[in-house]
Amino acid sequence: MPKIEVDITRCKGCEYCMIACPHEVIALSSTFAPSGYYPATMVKAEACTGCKLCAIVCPDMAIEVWK
Amino acid sequence: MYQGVIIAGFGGQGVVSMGILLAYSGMVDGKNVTFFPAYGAEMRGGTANCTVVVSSEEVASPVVSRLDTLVVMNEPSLLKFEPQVKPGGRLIINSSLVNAKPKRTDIKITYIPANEIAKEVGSTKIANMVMMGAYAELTGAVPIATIKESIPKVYTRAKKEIVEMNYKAVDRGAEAVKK
Amino acid sequence: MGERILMKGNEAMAEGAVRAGCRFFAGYPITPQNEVPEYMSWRLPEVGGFFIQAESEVAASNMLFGAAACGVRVMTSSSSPGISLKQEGISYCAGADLPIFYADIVRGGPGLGNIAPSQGNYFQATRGGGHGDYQVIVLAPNSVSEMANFPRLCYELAFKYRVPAMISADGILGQMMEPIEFDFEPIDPDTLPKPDWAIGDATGRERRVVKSYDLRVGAVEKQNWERNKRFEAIRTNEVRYQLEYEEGAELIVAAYGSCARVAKSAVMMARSEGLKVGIMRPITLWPFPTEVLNELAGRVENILVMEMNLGQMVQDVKLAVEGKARVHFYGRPAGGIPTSEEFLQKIKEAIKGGPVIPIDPEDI
Amino acid sequence: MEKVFERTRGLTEVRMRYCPGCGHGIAHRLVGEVIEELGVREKTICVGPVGCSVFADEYFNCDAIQGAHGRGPAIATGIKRTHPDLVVFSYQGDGDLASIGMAETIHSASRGENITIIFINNGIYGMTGGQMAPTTLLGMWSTTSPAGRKAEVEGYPFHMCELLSSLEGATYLERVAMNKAANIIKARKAVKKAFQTQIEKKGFSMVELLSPCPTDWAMPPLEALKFLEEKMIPYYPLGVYKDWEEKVEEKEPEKVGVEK
Repeated sequence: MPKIEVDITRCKGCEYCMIACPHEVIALSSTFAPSGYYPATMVKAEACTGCKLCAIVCPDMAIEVWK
Repeated sequence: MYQGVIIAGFGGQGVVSMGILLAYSGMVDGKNVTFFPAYGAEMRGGTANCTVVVSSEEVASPVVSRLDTLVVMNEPSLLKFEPQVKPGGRLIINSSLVNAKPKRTDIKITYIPANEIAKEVGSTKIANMVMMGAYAELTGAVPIATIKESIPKVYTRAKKEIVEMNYKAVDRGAEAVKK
Repeated sequence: MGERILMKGNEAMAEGAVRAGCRFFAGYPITPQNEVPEYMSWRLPEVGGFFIQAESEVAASNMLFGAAACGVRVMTSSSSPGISLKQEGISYCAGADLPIFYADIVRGGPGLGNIAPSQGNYFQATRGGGHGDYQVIVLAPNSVSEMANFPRLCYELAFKYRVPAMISADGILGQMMEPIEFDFEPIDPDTLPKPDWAIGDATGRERRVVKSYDLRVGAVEKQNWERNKRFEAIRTNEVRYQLEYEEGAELIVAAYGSCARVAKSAVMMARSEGLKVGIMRPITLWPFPTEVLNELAGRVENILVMEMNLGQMVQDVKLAVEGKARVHFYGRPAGGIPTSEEFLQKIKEAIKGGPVIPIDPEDI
Repeated sequence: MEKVFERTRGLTEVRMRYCPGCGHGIAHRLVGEVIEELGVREKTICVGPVGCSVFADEYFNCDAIQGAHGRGPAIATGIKRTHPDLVVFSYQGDGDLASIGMAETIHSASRGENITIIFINNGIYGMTGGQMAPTTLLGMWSTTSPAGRKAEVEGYPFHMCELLSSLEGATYLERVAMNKAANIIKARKAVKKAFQTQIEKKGFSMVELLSPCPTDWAMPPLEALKFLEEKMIPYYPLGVYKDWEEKVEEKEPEKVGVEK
């Protein structure tokens, strides 16, 4: 099943990936990362198609995609 | 042997190239030499001059304030530099273009109608070579033969017939001041 | 080597740089140094080098920065106002520990001033010149031969210590012609070892970064201390000067560059009149020949500094002398070319203990 | 399962210190991916600017030099002239490229210097804290145009692609935006084309990337994307402004004068 991995040490919670995702797979976590940001996280993992759009818009190279 | 010389005239009279030829000839003759031109804005103001030192000793200052010899190619140069000739020094005047008379009585003065002589040789452009010959003959600073030897080396782009004409002009300049 | 050739100072320096391995020149026209870029524009392509006339002095010095970072032997030249503009790139090179060679054919200032010979940039040269805590090795030739041969020394020292090195001359030295001989064989830079700090093709090695900037706490201070060690080594090892007629001298004249030529004539005239005068010519303005002056000051009562400025090197002389001798000054700023007769008069005033009377501006 | 998107080797492992939502990170990734894809990473030199991306030398995984404000093209010239086989790119912001470095930019373009410029246009001075840039929009607030930029006071913004397109030496110029995935994919193609222009020795190439600056625009990242789309793109039209591959169509000469 396709999935994304978010490196929470890189993610700064800008939400670009959230609006780039066509299937609302991503939301911000409700817990802080050590950096102090709320990192992106998969909330509807089953909807992920591995389309990479989230990674393409990510300014911090925090997302890697598996398919 | 030490000769501190200023050569002065209009831009285009070959004042600077005469200075370089003198310095080059001095070098070929085994002397120490310096050549220092007035440069830049002055060059565009219509007057040109350069200072040449030829010496058998080391040349310290390339700037000479008390001249052994002054070569003037035009009138403004006479007015400007005449006071700098040292007592007993020499003043060589291109009488073709200088009407004013020098005021000094404590120096040796020679008049050469350089433009007329040059015209006879073939071109008024080589009046500087006439002066060169006269200077060499009068001061003995460099042998005439060395000057001739140096001409094609300094004016590397000059055609053979021009070089020949320069030789002639140097000779005529020397003859004109022979006693 | 061997053959004596008659060359103009600016051209001799350019040829000397090419023979010393210079392969990149970026410049911008300004009198009285135009012969340098003109010469380089045809000479560098002959040896596979690159000449570029930049859009400004600022750009030229930054082009130099780029090429120097690759380990190339680079050069630029300019005159006073142009050197001020080039200080940006020079300071970056100093901050990135890059060896560069440049020449200031000093003209009268401040501002646009005039194009006459001057030594008004002594402070600028010997105090680094740009912003920040750095030094530049400053060589002051006094002949066309030295103009021709000092570029090699500049490259040697600049690469050895990874600091900028410069020639400080003026319009007399730039424009005058003298017979010269090169005292070294031409250097092919391709045969020199490639520096281990140069950027370029990174195949098979760790990547390298050339920079002058570091925001980590203490990083730039540490780098400054490291650089200072090299400055200390230069002060210890690279002082150059020429001392003549010092035996039994009662007065020492200190002068550099073209001014030292005029001063030497005056000293020779003084000696022929029986005055016991010697002359000390700093060849490196930085590092300054402090020790020799200090030692001389213990032997003579009077030191006369002659400069073509309002009194700049005289400050270094006073620091060196530490009060052991009376230091006099005579100068002509912004294109006032002193004569040897004028200097002789000042020698006579100084040898009696002074005062040395400055020129009356009405007499200029 | 295989990894279909991973961090490029064109960038180092260093975590970037840009603000949340800053466009520099995206631009860095595009350049990193392109030099890796083209197989030139070890022959590439990054000329770093002054501005927020002053630390570019830490992020790009290639040799780098960090230079003075605005002088990137001059530094790149010095490197490229002496080492024509290296790939040299100057990474610059709008203050760097279009203000203090305008002369260097225009002259390197006019010389047809075979270098690539990655030009980040976010209409603001970022590192110094939000002062007016040469590309700040009319009416836009900045700390040094507190009443909003007025043409009669601060002058008009520069359109760099349009300006440089008049120069014969500039061979590839494109303006792209980093506001959404589709545009970022186009931006990547533009960056690649720019590097190819250099590798094929075609001359001066520049990609202008319109980029969000949420911090100095004083808005949350998603609003910044909206601002970019609604305010910046209309003022700075996207597209190719110069392309050496595009053949100029030979038009029938227009009839002029009077037929008798």
